[in-house]
Amino acid sequence: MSFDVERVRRDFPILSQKIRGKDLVFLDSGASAQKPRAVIDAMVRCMEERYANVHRGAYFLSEAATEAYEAARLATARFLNAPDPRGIVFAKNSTEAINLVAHSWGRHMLRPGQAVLFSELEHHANIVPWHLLKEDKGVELRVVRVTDSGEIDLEDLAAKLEDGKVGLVAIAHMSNVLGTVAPAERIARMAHAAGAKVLFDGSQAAVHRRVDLQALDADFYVFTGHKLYGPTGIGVLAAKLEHLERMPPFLGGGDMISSVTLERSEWAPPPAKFEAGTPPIVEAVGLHAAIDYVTAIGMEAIEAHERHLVDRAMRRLTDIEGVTLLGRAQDRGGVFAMATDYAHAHDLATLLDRAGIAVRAGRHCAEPLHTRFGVEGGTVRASFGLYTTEAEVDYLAEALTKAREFFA
Amino acid sequence: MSFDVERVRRDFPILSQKIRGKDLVFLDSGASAQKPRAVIDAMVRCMEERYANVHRGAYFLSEAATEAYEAARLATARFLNAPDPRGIVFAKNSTEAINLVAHSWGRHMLRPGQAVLFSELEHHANIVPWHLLKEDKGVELRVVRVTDSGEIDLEDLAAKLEDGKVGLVAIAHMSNVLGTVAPAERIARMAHAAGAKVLFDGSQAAVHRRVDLQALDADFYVFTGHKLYGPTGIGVLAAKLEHLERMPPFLGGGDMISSVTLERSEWAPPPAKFEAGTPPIVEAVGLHAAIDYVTAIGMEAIEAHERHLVDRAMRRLTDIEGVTLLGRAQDRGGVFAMATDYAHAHDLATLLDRAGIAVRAGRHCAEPLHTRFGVEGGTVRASFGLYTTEAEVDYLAEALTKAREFFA
Amino acid sequence: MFDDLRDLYQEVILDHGRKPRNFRRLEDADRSARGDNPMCGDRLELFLKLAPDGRIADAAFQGRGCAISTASASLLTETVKGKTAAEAHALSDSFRELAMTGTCPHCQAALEEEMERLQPLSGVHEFPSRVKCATLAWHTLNAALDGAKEASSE
Amino acid sequence: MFDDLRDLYQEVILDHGRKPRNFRRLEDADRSARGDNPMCGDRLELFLKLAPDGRIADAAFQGRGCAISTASASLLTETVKGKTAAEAHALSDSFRELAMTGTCPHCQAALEEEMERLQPLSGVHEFPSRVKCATLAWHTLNAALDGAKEASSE
Ligand SMILES: Cc1ncc(COP(=O)(O)O)c(C=O)c1O
Ligand SMILES: Cc1ncc(COP(=O)(O)O)c(C=O)c1O
Repeated sequence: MSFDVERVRRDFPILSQKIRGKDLVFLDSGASAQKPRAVIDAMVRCMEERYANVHRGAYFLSEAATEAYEAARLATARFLNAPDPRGIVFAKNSTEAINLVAHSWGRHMLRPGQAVLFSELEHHANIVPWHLLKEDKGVELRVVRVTDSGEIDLEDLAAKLEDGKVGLVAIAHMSNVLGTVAPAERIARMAHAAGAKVLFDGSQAAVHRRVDLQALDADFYVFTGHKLYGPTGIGVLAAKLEHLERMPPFLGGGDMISSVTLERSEWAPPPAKFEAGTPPIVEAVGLHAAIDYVTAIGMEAIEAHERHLVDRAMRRLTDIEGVTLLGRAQDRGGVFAMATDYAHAHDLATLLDRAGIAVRAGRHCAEPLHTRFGVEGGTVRASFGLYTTEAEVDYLAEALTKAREFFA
Repeated sequence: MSFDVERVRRDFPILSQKIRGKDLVFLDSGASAQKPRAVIDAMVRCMEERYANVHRGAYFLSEAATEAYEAARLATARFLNAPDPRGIVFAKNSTEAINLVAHSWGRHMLRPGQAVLFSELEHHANIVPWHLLKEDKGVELRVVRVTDSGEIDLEDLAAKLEDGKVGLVAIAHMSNVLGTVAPAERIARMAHAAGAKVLFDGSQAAVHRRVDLQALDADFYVFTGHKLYGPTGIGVLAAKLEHLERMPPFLGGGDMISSVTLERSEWAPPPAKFEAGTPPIVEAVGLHAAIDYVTAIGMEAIEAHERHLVDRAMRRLTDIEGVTLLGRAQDRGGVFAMATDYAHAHDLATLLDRAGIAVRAGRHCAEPLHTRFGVEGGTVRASFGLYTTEAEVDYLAEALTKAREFFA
Repeated sequence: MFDDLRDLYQEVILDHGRKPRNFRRLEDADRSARGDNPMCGDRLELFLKLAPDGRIADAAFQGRGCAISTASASLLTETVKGKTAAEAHALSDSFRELAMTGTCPHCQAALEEEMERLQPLSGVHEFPSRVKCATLAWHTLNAALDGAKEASSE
Repeated sequence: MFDDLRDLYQEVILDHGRKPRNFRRLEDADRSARGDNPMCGDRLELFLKLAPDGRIADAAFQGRGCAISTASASLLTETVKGKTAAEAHALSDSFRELAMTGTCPHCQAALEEEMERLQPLSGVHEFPSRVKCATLAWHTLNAALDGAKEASSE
């Protein structure tokens, strides 16, 4: 199927909005993506025709809602080529999914003296939970270096795995700042060979590439609905069932127990054990629609389209005077963080906004990475989605050029 | 304003559905309520016109989304008459909100030797987190008895508070099984006089009554969006700011820190400290619309309408042969759990479903309460919403009578 | 009001639901397992007595549940008697297909008679939330045959 | 492309942003406070030297931030000199109203001249996410005057 970006854009109602009289050029999909009509409609239909709380309801609407909720789990498992749908846990976002692993697996399965290893390019969601774990349990934290080109330093990784003390390697499958795509299969093999489990933060990667959990052999993989053109309020933890079975629950409440007395509780099998309380029902339906949407277009077609955009951006954004790109990884996706010598990131973002361009300014929840690259003040980040066009990339380049004149 | 239930019903698209050819009689609002058009529309508009990730975005859509998200916080604070909007934390549901308190406040503010007290009528969401806390930290758990009429036994409460060792009293403001409304102000005074903090699980109460946190003087109050005619995926923890300020964070990630280095994190002030990761943006907008919706109708009008229904149900459901109502509290809302001598709850629910009646069968995430009342096998529960009619109550009574013949 | 429910609650189901057969402990059971459906609170314990040749000599159960799960357990104890473990497994698989789809086209001819007796439970396939009630006893049977102690029809 | 932004980025802002006045440590400061806007990473430290009569004898700042926050801090150090603590607080309140609403109808006549100087920053009120950039220094001023050590414009 050939990819027609103009047709795709018509699926997204918000893209036809004018912003302050200008066409919207939405280059902040890395923070959160826009929603196609199919997702919005699926959520509306759920609420207008098939809504009730799931599980335990022996009546039509509840059965229909339960079926829809569980169908979303199956679709998610297929989307990731997960070995078993019971390994798919719905959380509220990537952040909760990683915290779940830190709390439940980290607190109970890591032995004293073991370490958690992450990299310099991680999002705070894959740093702060480990800080909290360290405070609580005293595990060691090791940080893998990132090379000047923005890649995970595999030699450093090997060195830091060598003593066999690392219990978990937690790495972003794709950086939300540099765009770097990590060599995940290789990292998983290295981790496993050193006796460690591996968690990939796929919040960015799952949006842009086909993910194959069986090929990756990942112990834990997380992503978040709202970046995949789906709703807010839902994230995914995909885990090997054997881990989930051994892990104690994280949140306690309804639907995650098999029996409760006043004195004690017994846990339900996974995934229920990790889904306390009323789950994101409408959001699961929306996520399912989002998965169907990108699958119908084809992850390969999306990747190819974005590769074109990345190539063009690399050409157009690298020769603008006063603009410095962070990172130049070989394998990268459509995320570009830029520092300029003429304006603070915040001022530049405001300026671009006036031209209709939505970009993010700051440190993008990756403060250590900005420190690493000596840009504590932050960067302006443009990030692409499947609806991004070459014309938008060109327009951004033009605006960056003119911005220099403005501030001069 | 006079309350016109037929007009209200037209606001809920799903209520005009036929279920297996019968009019839908939805009596499971206690599990999750249906959504009015205003809520659905607000969510759609957010996704079609004003969507982006919140915070840090220096561009139009992100500013608009941030404003909408924070407006939802203000609306929630007003709805509860909370003393300070910074005490409003958005979680994913009530369950997460209570777990947040157990983890963050419970683990760090309770001193060794202190106890957590809850009652026999609690939902699992207000039991299991305390079991987990006990396992982790060894606090004592005390359980207040429920009288035969289904009320919190205040004498027992007084006795169990007497030694001053209780650090937290955690009680359902309204029972999801018996309908009992707890004398919350009185309980709060008793708790405070004994040196304890108080948490109310308002998951049911906030839907049916005006809640006034300042009058209650509650330390913590939780409710959940989907029962208040709002979306799934959002819940509320309303806490006194002084507690939130002292509590360590629960989930770690983006947006809840003020600075992160590779070695450590510093926390942002509340409520941000407790809202790690991308929050339920669209859901907050939907919750805001739900709050506006019930506020426009008027919580007093809703309460009065439901009081009529409760009175009628008490007359109609109490004289059906073979049907026993659980609980007869003086102050009660529209939740009726029934055991019958002629059918298992599950069979009865299936039967009622065929008549278009949606009720829940089981133990409604309140297993200890069912044990307390000797109905381990479960009950059938009918629960009302603002769209419930007297005719529906009558139809339920008729169906329960005919069901007896069916199984005879 | 409920006429079309006679498909699901056929007289034989109501009868077995009210007066379950073989509803007792087998004190000298060779195999037993507990089945649990946490979602609706149904629980049962299944007991098997094996003959020297390995066939099921006796089967019984105890527990609490709805009419469907009770009738299903009751019919199970009747139909598995005299079966080898392999036959019982095959019957269990066939029954679960029947409960989920309403038919069992690929079922072994050898089990035709037993499937005939279980036929009244086929109506459950139209009620997704009730399928687990019907299959709980059969999951428990598998667990007992395999030497496991617990089954869950979640 | 950006012409309508000249309202926000007036020449005086760009100028103070590029060449902030009083951009230094006051080693002998009587009061100082740190301001932090975690949402955008802006940080500054404000120093005040008080005269024997309690008036602000000197003001200076250091830190990093965008043009708006830098210009605002720079203009602050110029306008608070010679003010009593009460006057400085009043100026701070007035400025924050100006930044949030674009005008300050109730502002004290006595501060007219200072408000005039700060007027170029009023354009920020159209940019909700940037208001905090403009007010950070003023929050920090209040903190310094009140003897607190930190301020946050979150
Ligand atoms: C009294 C009570 N508490 C807590 C809950 C849990 O709410 P949620 O499932 O939205 O977390 C419920 C509803 O299920 C409830 O009725
Ligand atoms: C790499 C990465 N990890 C984690 C997250 C956190 O996702 P969420 O905010 O949905 O929890 C993000 C996005 O913010 C991200 O880009």
